[in-house]
Amino acid sequence: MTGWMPAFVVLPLISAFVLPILGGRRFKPVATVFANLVTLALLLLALAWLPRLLAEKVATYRVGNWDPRVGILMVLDGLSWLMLAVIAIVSAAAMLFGARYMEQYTAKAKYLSLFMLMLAGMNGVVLAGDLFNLFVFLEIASIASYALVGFGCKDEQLEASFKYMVIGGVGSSLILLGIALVYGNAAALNMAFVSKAISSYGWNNGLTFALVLFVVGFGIKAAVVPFHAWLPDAHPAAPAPISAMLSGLLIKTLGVYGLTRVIFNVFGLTGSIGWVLIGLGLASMVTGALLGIGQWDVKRLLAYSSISQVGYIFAGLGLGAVLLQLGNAHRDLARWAVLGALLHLANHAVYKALLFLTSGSIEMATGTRQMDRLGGLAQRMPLTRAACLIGSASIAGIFPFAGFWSKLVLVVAAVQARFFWLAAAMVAVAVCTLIMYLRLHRYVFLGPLPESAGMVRDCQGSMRVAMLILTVVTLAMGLVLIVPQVRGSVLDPAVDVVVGGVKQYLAMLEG
Amino acid sequence: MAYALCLLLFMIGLYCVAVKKNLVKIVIGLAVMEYAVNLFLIMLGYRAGGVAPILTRSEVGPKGELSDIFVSRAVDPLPQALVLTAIVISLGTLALLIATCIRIYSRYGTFDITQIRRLKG
Amino acid sequence: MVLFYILLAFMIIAAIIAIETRDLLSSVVSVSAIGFIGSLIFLILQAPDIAITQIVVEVLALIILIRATIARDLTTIAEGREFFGTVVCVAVLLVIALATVRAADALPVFGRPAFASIEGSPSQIYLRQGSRDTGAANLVAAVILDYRAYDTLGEATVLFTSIIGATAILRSRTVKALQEPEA
Amino acid sequence: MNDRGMSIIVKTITGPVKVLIFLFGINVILFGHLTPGGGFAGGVVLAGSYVLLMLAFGKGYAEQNLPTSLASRLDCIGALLFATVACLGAILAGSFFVNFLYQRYLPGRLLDLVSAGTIPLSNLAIGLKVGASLYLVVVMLSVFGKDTADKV
Repeated sequence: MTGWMPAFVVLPLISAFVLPILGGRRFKPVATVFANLVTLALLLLALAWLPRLLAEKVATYRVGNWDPRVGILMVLDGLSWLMLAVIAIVSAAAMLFGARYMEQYTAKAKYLSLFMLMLAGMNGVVLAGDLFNLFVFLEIASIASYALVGFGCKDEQLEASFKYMVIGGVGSSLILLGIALVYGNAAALNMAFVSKAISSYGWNNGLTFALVLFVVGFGIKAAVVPFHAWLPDAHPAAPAPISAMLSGLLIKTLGVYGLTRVIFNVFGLTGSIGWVLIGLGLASMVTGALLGIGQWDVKRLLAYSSISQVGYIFAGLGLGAVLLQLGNAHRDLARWAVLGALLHLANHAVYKALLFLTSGSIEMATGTRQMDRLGGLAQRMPLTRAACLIGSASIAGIFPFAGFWSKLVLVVAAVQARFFWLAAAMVAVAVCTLIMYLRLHRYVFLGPLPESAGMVRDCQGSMRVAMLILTVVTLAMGLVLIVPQVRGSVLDPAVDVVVGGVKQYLAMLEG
Repeated sequence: MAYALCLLLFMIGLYCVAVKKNLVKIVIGLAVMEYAVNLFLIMLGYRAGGVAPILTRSEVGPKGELSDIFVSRAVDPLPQALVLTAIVISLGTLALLIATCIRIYSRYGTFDITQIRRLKG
Repeated sequence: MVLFYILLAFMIIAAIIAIETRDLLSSVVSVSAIGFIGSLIFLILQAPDIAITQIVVEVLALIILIRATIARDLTTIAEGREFFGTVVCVAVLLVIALATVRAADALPVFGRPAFASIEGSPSQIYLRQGSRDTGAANLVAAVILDYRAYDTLGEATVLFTSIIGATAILRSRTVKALQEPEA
Repeated sequence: MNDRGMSIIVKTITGPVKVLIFLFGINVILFGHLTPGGGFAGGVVLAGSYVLLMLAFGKGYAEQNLPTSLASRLDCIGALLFATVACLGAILAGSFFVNFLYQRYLPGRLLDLVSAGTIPLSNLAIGLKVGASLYLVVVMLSVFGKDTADKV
């Protein structure tokens, strides 16, 4: 089974190379079906890996049969598996939705190829056991998303994509500078050997600066507050399935996962890194919610709410880091905080993608995204309305839905850890999010149907199926926390990896 | 001292990206930043009085064993492999940026951010 | 080694020229001047592979950049942001510069790299067993295409992505008529 | 010799010079594992030779010589070649990207042309890919906006 690990990266890569050749005029349906099959195959491969992961915690794969000291190592542990599963689900749904939504754009073969490359880049980042390898696949996913944001070639899409490229390019250069500094000190690139060299040769301010560079570089990729300037322009400009992938997966895989791997597993928890994360998270939570309330463009509202939800994840991880540093007494409380953050990461990926797909179907049906020109779509688009209702209910944290559980765990962890101000902030932001989405429903679905919306009908074919899949998954996400076996198999390995930190990562690679 | 100069180049690139108003100037700032990082990587691997890590007839004995002098004096091949990748990444990013610049120019007739209304910050 | 510092100083001067000149074409030319001086420096630092790649990539980057500026907005560019914004930026950059200089001091001295002192570091293994394991005389090629070939696959994909992306952005017919979605 | 492209002097010189540049590119690729240079540098030199042709004789002539559709196919084929070399390693020798030729079948002596197993093959694949794709970009950049009316 370990032999199949590179398939996560090679399968989308080879299909990305084949698709431009295949995508000629008469082959377009064949290309679309082929691309959908590839994403479904990845989903099945990810799910098939679960029993094997439960058997032994970690799977390592030596590329080229080289010793890890010399060659590159691919690592699949609990955290990577959780990310792989979330990526597979959301990309399968987005690809299905895009099969029909992208009919209005030309050059569909190039769209499919770029989509596959973004998928391969994200899978590569999640499986990377080597710092420079992580950077290369991060670069693939970023460049593919730069091109996809500007895919429509209209005015604001080009500007948004240019701005995203410049800020993303600066972020990538900072990460490469950080890797160079780490290599200068540790003379090794494999994550395990870097952490061993750091622990044995001691800490100098070169490594502190490298850590700062990583936090800034991955922070730019995760659109945390001081660096979020590109997200409110880039996500609305991208076509709907791509903004679903961007908001749902890209900022999490490149930003949050990269930072977690570097901080918890490579550098270890030193100094005030926990407080930095909490600060970033808090700032993003509040700014994202406050800016989001005033928006009239549906997708911009969703983009701002993405920033605030990522803030939750950062705050949860920061809380876990601070508690871990306090010593073993708070270890199980730290486990709860990290569990809340990871669950929120998975939840947010699924229902944010669902919300962006609904905004795509609204845009395709009515041709506009401005809420003041929409209204009363409830009768005409029942499925989209139902999907949007479930999505916004769970993002706002209403009881039976997924978002409630992860926010509950986070707030409980904050309260037990005596961080009352953090818990209060979380609740306040949850209320703002609720207001935001009530406003969305009020203007888009309720109220009089504007006369301009003549022949509006709900979306057809594969777009409908994609939304159904994501709605069912959003409803099922609640069970992940309640049902102990499911939680034990899905979430606990990921939490062990994050809480285990440097020692466990080292032991795993030696074993 | 040498590292400081190289990082000064990085700062100049960062300054250009942050302050300049012209699209092409921003692209140039980004290119300068990537040159600086590539140079920094190669400088990390340099060994005083080093030799290029390429074996020639003189360094290899009849049965293919290496002379110890070569191993003790050769420069580090690993950063060179990383920089080769980084150079081609910067070329790719440059091509994409220029493609977008040209497309924006054909739409607005200018490279200046102030006239292009939607760009903020 | 003195030549190295002279060329580095030229690079910095060329960078300042590239940023401060008003005329777009001359700033493009001075950026490619940085690239060419860079490849000379790589030669001095005993990295011939990178020098060749840098020169040739620089030629194409120059062609691409000139393609963007010829017969375009060559008039003088409206000056940068208002004075206050520039001062704040320079102040922030100075703080970052100080931090980088302090971090750079913590690195091993310029001439003695870390891999030489750390026993059993990957680079020492590449140098000692590289030709025996992979058969390549050029150890950099050995590292790129055998030890770390997975990176180079990623690398080829990065170039592939940017080419497909550039052709997707530059296509002339972009959006079909937004006809009503048929039944 | 239509009027597009540069003066007559440049056109007459470009003929032989292009062939020399092309040969230099092939040399850099093939000897990638012995002398400095390799797939990337050689590929860029190949692209440079065709770009020189396009600059000297104008886009129409270069289009007949190497049409962009063929260039994009070559790009994809080069990338697929490199991926198949990697997958062959997985099939024949167990793990992904193994240099199976050198370790199993064809060790060859150090320092002669056929000596490093799959490294020259990968160099060829990368050279083809980089050459075709960079030529494609430069042509797309110069074709855009000049003669295609901008209809969106």
